[in-house]
Amino acid sequence: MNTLRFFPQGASAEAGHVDVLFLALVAVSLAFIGAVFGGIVYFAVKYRHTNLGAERKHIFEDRWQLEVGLIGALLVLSLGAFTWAGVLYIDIETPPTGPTLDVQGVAKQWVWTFEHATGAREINALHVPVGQRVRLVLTSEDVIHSFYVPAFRLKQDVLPGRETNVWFEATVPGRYHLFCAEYCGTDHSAMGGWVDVMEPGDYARWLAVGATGGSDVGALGGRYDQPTPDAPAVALGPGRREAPAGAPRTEPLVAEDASAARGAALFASLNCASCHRTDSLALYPARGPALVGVYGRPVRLQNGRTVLADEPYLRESILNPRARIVQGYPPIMPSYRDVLSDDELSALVAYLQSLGG
Amino acid sequence: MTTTAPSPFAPPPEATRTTYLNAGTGLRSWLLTTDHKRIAVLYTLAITAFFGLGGVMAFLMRLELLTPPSDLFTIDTYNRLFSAHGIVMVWFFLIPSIPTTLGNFLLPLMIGTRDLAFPRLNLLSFYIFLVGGLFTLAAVSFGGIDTGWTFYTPYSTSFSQTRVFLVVMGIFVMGFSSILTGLNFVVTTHTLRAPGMTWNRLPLFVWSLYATSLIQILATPVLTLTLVLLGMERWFGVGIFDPALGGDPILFEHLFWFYSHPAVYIMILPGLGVISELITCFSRKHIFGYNWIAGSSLAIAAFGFLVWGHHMFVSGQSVYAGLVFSVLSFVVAIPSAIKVFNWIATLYMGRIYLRTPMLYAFAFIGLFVIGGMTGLIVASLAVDVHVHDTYFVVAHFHYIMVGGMLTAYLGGLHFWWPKITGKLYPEGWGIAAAILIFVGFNLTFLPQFIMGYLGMPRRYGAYAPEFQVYHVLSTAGSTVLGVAYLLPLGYLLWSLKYGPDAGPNPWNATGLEWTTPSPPPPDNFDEAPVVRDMPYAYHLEHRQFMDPDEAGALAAKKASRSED
Amino acid sequence: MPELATTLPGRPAPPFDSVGQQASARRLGMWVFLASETLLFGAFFLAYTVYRRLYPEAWAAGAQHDSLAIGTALTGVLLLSSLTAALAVAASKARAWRAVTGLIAATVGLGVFFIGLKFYEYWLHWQDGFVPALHFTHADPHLDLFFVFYFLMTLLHALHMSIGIGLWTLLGVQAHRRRLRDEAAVETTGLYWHFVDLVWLFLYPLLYLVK
Amino acid sequence: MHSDSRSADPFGRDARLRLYKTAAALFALLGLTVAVYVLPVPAAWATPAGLLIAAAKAALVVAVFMELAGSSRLVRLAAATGALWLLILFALTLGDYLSRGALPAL
Ligand code: HEA
Ligand code: HEA
Ligand code: HEC
Ligand code: CUA
Ligand SMILES: [Cu+2]
Repeated sequence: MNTLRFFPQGASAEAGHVDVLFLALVAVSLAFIGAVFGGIVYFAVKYRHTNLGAERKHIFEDRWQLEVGLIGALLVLSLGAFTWAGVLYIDIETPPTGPTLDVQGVAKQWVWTFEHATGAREINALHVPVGQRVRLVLTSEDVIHSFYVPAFRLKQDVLPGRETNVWFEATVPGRYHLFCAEYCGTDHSAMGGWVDVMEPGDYARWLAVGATGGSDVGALGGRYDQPTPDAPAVALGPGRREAPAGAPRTEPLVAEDASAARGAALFASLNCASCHRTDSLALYPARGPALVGVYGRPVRLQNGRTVLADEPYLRESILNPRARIVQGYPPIMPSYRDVLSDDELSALVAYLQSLGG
Repeated sequence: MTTTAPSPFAPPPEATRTTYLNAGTGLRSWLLTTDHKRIAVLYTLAITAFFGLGGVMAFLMRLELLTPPSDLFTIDTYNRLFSAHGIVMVWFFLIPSIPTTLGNFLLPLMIGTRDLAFPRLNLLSFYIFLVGGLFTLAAVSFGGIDTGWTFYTPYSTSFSQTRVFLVVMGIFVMGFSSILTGLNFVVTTHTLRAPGMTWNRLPLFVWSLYATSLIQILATPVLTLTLVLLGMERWFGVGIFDPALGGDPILFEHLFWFYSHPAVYIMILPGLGVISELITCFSRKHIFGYNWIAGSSLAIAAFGFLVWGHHMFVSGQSVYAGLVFSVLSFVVAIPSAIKVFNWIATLYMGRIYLRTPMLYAFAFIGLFVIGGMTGLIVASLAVDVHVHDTYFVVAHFHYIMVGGMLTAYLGGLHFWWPKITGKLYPEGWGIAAAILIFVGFNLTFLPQFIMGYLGMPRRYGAYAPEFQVYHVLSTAGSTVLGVAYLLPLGYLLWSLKYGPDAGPNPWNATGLEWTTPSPPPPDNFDEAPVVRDMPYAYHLEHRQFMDPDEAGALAAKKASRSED
Repeated sequence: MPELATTLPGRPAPPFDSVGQQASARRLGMWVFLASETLLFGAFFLAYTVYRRLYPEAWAAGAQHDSLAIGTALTGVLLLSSLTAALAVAASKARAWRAVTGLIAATVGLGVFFIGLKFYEYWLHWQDGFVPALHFTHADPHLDLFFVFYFLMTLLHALHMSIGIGLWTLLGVQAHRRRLRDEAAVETTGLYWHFVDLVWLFLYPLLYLVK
Repeated sequence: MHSDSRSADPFGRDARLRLYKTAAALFALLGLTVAVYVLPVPAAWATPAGLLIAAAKAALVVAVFMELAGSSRLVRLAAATGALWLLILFALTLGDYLSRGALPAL
């Protein structure tokens, strides 16, 4: 199934340029490496101490002209390589002049979410039309991630608290790896998916029908097995954001099971515990309030009011944490709106309810 | 093998001399010693242990990476493994490696003095190092750390649930050891040179230690401060680097790499110095371009401070800064190129002896050039956008750090082993191990270049199946490598008991350290040395032959030639 | 005073051949150490600069909670202690041990006063509720950041001061007993003390004089 | 090698006077700092002026109290290196911030 590759596929306008530069650098490097290895082996044989016949008219003092000449030559060569690479880099980093297709991207621990101009959203998958300049507006909700598509020879760190743009133009339809390239915690190696480069017509159809694509929520498994095209795909259609909270969605992500046990598993896999302690042994203060016994407890808010931590409050805290901030804590909890299905949310809340109290 | 014919180079039979080894007995005399030679031995034991630890972790990682899913360990365990591997190898093995062992042992001997300028400070450095190391070990054992050796924020400050604080404290403590050692070396080199040991007669190894020390003194405090801020942020939940609280993670990257790029030159310069010594000795020829090699060490130390941003080309740093850091990275490569050129020129018309240390020197040059040239490839902006944080980078730095520095360390250890212990190691085993290490090394890390360019990201405990072939090759290689590293451990220990006596100067080498008996007396020299010659006068007639056997064989050969 | 510096009495410690050589090694060692310290504090100043320029309002607001009077008094105390330290060094070179003892005592006294005043100021901030980690409400993270820098920078400085006070005390006792084990130590401690003073000279405008 | 180029008694009248004068200058500069701060100068100047005066004070401390002026070349080199490296740290880091517009220009 996997043909052995020595060289990656290229599927963007820049890929070819980067490859040519890379191969040129490799060639120069090989020349130097060859010269050095060759020189060592040749001299080691020729001037081996047992080889008495070799001429050894010792030269003790080197000439500065030799060293300066070497420095000069290497400087010229280096500046050449630098200039080539620099120009290409500027090319990659400069915003294109023409119109672009804009896609918003949000990275959070171990999930990529993309939102198209139409409002279509997808998780761990990105659909783009071929031959069109795409601008990705990227941000992170927690730590630093890095958007990496090897076939595009494109990588960009995605930082929390700021927007970062990247541009690319896909040239070959197909399905390519999307990786997270900056270490971001437990499931860093699972934080990936696929970029689908489609013919413009297909792309338009895909947008209209209700996007099909990414099949799983990052942490929950199956990341590198390429889904067969006709595998049941998940609809995260346009306008999901507008769906009233609590309204049942047509295609749930996972089979229905709202037990607290499943909530506990989610709590672990979504790494809630990175902020919320469920024990009191940690060495350092937690970043978020302890959730043991939170259900049914009055909670003092930042604005001085007090609310009862009932079920709607817990739901809101998870979906829209900034709506009501607990006193004494920074507003850093990310929203899980785009990550959790309703069932998963219910499971989480059930789990929280089950935590003592 | 060698019939013990009296050799002109063997020491005269003597009543048991007082050496630094037998000058005092008992644990106390070792643990409270201020003798730089004994402290060097203590360091050697400590860093060997740390290397073994880091190596075992590397091997476990390689086993995990045999198959695409994370099946041998959980992904959390894998993350802890590579973090601990990087941290232990960088701070507790490679940075102290040559300076604190060979450097500590040889610096006073080479410049002809009794000890370092501040002997008690030297012992203190060792204990600081040990405390830092044990701290880190404890943290790694109880919970571990999963941030990678780079501690990028806000992951390390706000998200990781592991023992970040303890590990950071360990490295913080170790940093003082590094600074104090550097300070001690600099002051020693300036104030304690023997009469006649002018700067242009200084051994090149001393030059490289001097340059290394400058980096340790000027870069480490920035790491110290950065780790303090990180620890404070983590402990107190204040937002120095966390954007959620107004902090700036890119500032962390700047501060971290301001230290950590120069630190990679802490990790290579001493090795470059060792190689300069080995090449000239086993070519029996004066080193080519002494001034240039000495000067290039200083140039690397200075320019090395100007390129740190090449680790941040895709971090969100400005494009202009990227350009500046990239061009300077090319410039900093030139002093390294000068060294390589002068070494090769030294071989030219030499009289080359392929002894174990020389094999290591050759391996070093080759692997360092591969690592260095790929360093230039990753310094090329547009290419780095693709290969940053892939196995291409992993291969780059293992070529330099393992293929380069570790090889230089082994080469130096073999070269000075007779001086340190007074015993000869078995040459045949030495050559076999050197070759095996070279083969195993390349098998381990060459495939990583290919999969890196294919797009295999680093710090992945689970990966896409198409990369598996290369991972399997790499793991196979690391098995060979692991076995190969055990060989020197075995035969060097063996030689302590069974090795033949070395005599003061088994290589007939130049340099003050060879003028005193092996192992040296506690005060290094029986008579205060005075230097009258140029360094590396291997061209002089009396430096020509390495040992009597060889002299005899050559004479016979010559004779038989002239006959026909 | 006949022969000085060149022929200090006493014997050099092991690796050195003469006391003069030893003294110049000490001096060089301390300066090299201070170069290292420059980078330690320098990195802190760099971080300060970045956040200050990012959040100038928060900085101005934060500095309003500092007392100009206390800041200036602290600076004055330190300058005075620098003078006494410099005099102590000069006196030690002249081997005027009585004067050395007195001047070191003055230096220690001023140093302790500085720390005391500093902690009084911390106490004021504590009352106002600005202590990082204890009081932060996260209502204004940028203001919090100012106080993080304020506290950490002054604490790091105070830590250095305390080490200096410790060293002086040791030397003072030895000088009092006329049994100074290492006379060059007065000079190197003086260098260290002046450097710590110098750091404060920059902290003062950066933490107190912000508008 | 030794820094006793400055003749005579290190704790004599002249030597002490020199230190007193330096201290006086330092206090004068401290007064100037406060004056600049409380007088109605533009707010933007307050810190730069404060820093400038601090630099002057630091120069005095280093040159006289720390005796850099009369020290060996080597010692002066060590001091200069510290300062130069600090400059590198600042220049290249702030260069990044300023050139991507992440900080308001100075
Ligand atoms: C001992 C350690 C060591 C050394 C000496 C070097 C040396 C160099 N390194 Fe390397 N590097 C690391 C250890 C080291 N590196 C580590 C650990 C990382 C990863 C950190 C992490 O993210 O975890 C890294 C990462 C790294 C990166 C970032 C990659 C990325 O993350 O995207 C870059 C980019 O420029 C780089 C460049 C260089 C360069 C230009 C040199 C140069 O100094 C090399 C100079 C040598 C030569 C060039 C060879 C000899 C010359 C010739 C034979 C003549 C030909 C020369 C010319 C044409 C000029 N290194
Ligand atoms: C000095 C530095 C050094 C050294 C020597 C090594 C040595 C090795 N390293 Fe390491 N490595 C790093 C520094 C180093 N590494 C760093 C800095 C990172 C980055 C970490 C990060 O991302 O944060 C890294 C990351 C790294 C990775 C990437 C992990 C990832 O990104 O997912 C891999 C993968 O193959 C690897 C492999 C190896 C191997 C196979 C060796 C082999 O050479 C090891 C061979 C040795 C042995 C197998 C041990 C043999 C000896 C014994 C068994 C005897 C033991 C007993 C006693 C002596 C008491 N290393
Ligand atoms: C980045 C850190 C972070 C993560 C990850 C995080 N939280 Fe939070 N959470 C917070 C903080 C900080 C608060 C308090 C401030 C607020 O109300 O937003 C909070 C508040 C809450 C509250 C309200 C608690 C109370 O006492 O009123 C609930 C419920 C909650 N989180 C659940 C979760 C769940 C479930 C997850 C995982 C799916 C999660 N959190 C992940 C930081 C986090
Ligand atoms: Cu997200 Cu790595
Ligand atoms: Cu680097």
